[in-house]
Amino acid sequence: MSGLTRDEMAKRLAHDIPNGAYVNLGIGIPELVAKFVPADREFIYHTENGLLGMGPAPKEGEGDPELINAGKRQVTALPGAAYFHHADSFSMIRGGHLDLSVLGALQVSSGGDLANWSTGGPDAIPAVGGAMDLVAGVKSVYVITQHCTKNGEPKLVEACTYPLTGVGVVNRIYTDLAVIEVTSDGFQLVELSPEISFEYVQERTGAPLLPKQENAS
Amino acid sequence: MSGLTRDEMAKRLAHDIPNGAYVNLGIGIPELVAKFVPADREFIYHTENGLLGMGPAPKEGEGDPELINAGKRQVTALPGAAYFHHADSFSMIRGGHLDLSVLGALQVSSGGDLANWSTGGPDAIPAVGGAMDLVAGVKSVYVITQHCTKNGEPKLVEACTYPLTGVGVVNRIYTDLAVIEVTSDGFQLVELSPEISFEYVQERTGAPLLPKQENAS
Amino acid sequence: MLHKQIASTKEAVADVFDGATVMIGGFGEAGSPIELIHALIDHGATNLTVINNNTGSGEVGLAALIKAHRVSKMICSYPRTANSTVFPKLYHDNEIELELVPQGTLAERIRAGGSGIPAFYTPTSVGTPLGEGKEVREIKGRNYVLEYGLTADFSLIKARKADTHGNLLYNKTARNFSPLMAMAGKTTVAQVQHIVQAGELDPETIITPGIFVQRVIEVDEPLLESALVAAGETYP
Amino acid sequence: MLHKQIASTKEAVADVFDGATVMIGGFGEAGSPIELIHALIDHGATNLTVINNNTGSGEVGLAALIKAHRVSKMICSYPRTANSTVFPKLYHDNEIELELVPQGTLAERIRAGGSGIPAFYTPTSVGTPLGEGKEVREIKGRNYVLEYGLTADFSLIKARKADTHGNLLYNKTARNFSPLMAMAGKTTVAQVQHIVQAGELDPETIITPGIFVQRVIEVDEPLLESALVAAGETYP
Repeated sequence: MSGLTRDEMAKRLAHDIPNGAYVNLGIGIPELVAKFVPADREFIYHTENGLLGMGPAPKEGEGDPELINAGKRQVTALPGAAYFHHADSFSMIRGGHLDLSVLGALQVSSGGDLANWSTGGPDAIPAVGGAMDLVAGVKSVYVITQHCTKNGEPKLVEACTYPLTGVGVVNRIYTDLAVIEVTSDGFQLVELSPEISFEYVQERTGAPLLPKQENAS
Repeated sequence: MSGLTRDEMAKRLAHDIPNGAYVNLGIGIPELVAKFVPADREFIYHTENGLLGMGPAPKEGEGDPELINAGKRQVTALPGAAYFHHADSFSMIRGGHLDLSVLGALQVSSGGDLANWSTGGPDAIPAVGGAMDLVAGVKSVYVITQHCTKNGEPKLVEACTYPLTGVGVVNRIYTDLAVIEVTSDGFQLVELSPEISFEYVQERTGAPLLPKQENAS
Repeated sequence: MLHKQIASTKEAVADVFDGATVMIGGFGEAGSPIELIHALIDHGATNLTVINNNTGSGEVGLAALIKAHRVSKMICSYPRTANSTVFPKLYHDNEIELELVPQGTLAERIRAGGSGIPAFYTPTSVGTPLGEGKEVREIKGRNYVLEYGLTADFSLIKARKADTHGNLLYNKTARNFSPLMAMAGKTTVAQVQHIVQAGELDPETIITPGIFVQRVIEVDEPLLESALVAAGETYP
Repeated sequence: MLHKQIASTKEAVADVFDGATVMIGGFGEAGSPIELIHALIDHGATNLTVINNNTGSGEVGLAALIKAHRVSKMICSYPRTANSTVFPKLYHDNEIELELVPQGTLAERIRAGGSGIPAFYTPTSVGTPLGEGKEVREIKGRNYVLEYGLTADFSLIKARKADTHGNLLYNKTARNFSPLMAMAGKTTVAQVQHIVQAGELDPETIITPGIFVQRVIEVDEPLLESALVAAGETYP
């Protein structure tokens, strides 16, 4: 039982984004989502450093070091794009104008708390970027992450031990093992990855996992 | 003893504006100031409805009803002009970026309080526009007004009886009779209009008027 | 695949409900979306709270909406302008409520509402009747009043040009409150003179990014309020 | 008759004083006014508080300023980027202070400072370590933290084009914080690739109106931070 690859996780998440959505993709696995726009849908990608209508990386030699994404990698601007300054960009975020924020995670609690910016270690240089603004303002927050750490520790927990990014902000979690909704009752299974059992996921989850609702789509 | 005409008052005020100043002119007598830019100086006029670099009224038939000033009269845009929205416009005002606001007055107190937006009468429709923002934010506030009302009542008073626009905000007052500075000691004469005596001005002023300082320029 | 273009002004305002808060762009006639306002009159929604810098002039556009008794409350900075007779009459007759807000505070409250900022402090109105009853706070030795963000169920605005993504360009000082209202409206409807394909506008020059605009409707030759007023026109 | 054009980067930063607060535009290298920063290093002002989204990379530009021990405090959102080694070392050695601010709060605090708004409430950071010690207020059932505006003695920014009135246009995502910093700086210095005469820029497209800019200096072929870092360059 190996679960989904990172690309498969990204594709699964992209499947749940409605047509016309305005989406901000965090750095790392979230960036992969842009590779999997379902047929007949168009998503508008926002990057918090001042661009709506972000496109893929430029061809070799055609990039502009002043056209970058939040991860400071070169990107392109699609037809219909707009540039703006940082205050306007975060007005979009904080003001609830973006439909979806896709973020990575260190930990997610069953109450939807997210920890994704610092391990809190004494030697760590704290760096938060725009993550706290995204979770505070965007209509939906989807986390995409490996179900467990490299050491096999669960990332989905009762309560986060790392410093929080936001309280009660995560709506859904897409992992290699499952899609899980954060409900008022805690983690609820939406879908298991192929060949993955409920028990297998529960064993690797640090809080109770509610079974899939029979009537849920 | 007739004192200055409105045009002469405006010209006198314009004489005190430094080169390169960013200036907002209120509606009425303040608008006349734009006619009297001293030689070798350039003022940049701001109108709070979204234009820096405002020029004079357009020639007959050449105006655009969507290029207007705060008084809703057609104007022009000079070379170097910029358009912006209302929040940016009032960031300029509130943020202390404008050098001078020239306003009319119903009353000015010896402490620099200004009343210029409402007589407070029960039948009056209250209307404030941008006056409260201008006096709260602009570096210097000059009032240009007739020294007395049409009924001969003083407009320069101990304490305003009309609703205030701002508290302790007026720096200088230009009237038909005199130029008066508002100091921590109250009204101080800067200059008498030709053929006008100190006593004549004091009689028409509702608070003590300090004589001109000998060393003042 | 973005479907922001609406076929008619009627359709563009069809879901405005009784009791809605509606921001209407414009400073006087400059930027006033007169065709959308007339469609709103035809539509019939009533008990509206309207946010605009003024209260209209003559008996067309915003003044006609007020005259039709559709507006229970106005939030504005300057309800008294040339040829403004409709609002003063209803105000004196206690048939319409007025919340008077300094112009810069009005602009900032709208921007705050659209930016997820629920409240802010400002020096404007401190010590005046418009600051009365408001929380005052001293910060670094100066007093400020607390003001709250404004949002709207609908924002009706006018622009010069849109693309199919809803990106907007304005005309001169007709820009005024509209980019802010676009941010603060849950549903923002823009009437524009021209709609072009996405990609035809320079992304460096966009004033309102399309994310703030839900509907665009082409009105290629918009009526001019001052011309209608001068001609003694009324609406409907 | 406006004299905003300065002849040299040296002259442009000549009055930056010890202990000054300096905002520096840019998001990573995009929009970083590297020539102005190098002039500031040459100038020698020290004990600076610097506001920038990051802390520079390699040993040029902002990182070089930090390495030269001219910065006593950084206010930023993300002090940890690729090739960023100078800041971490000084931070671990307790030789530089860090005020970590969420990126959107940082942007809004700078805009507020430039707009005469001394403080505002925001939902960002509520319940997190970065909200600790801050005043929390419930507004309409949700909690917000109080944040204060930021201003600077000097803002050093980079733009694509200026006119002689100081109106600025930017390049793509190099715009980022610079229009806000221009508003918040008591003295704003813009290095630009081209200066044109007033009237040559379309007034509809100006991003930073000239009132926010006190000095412009032409640097027609600015250095590229990433290229310098890749080449192992250091400054001075």
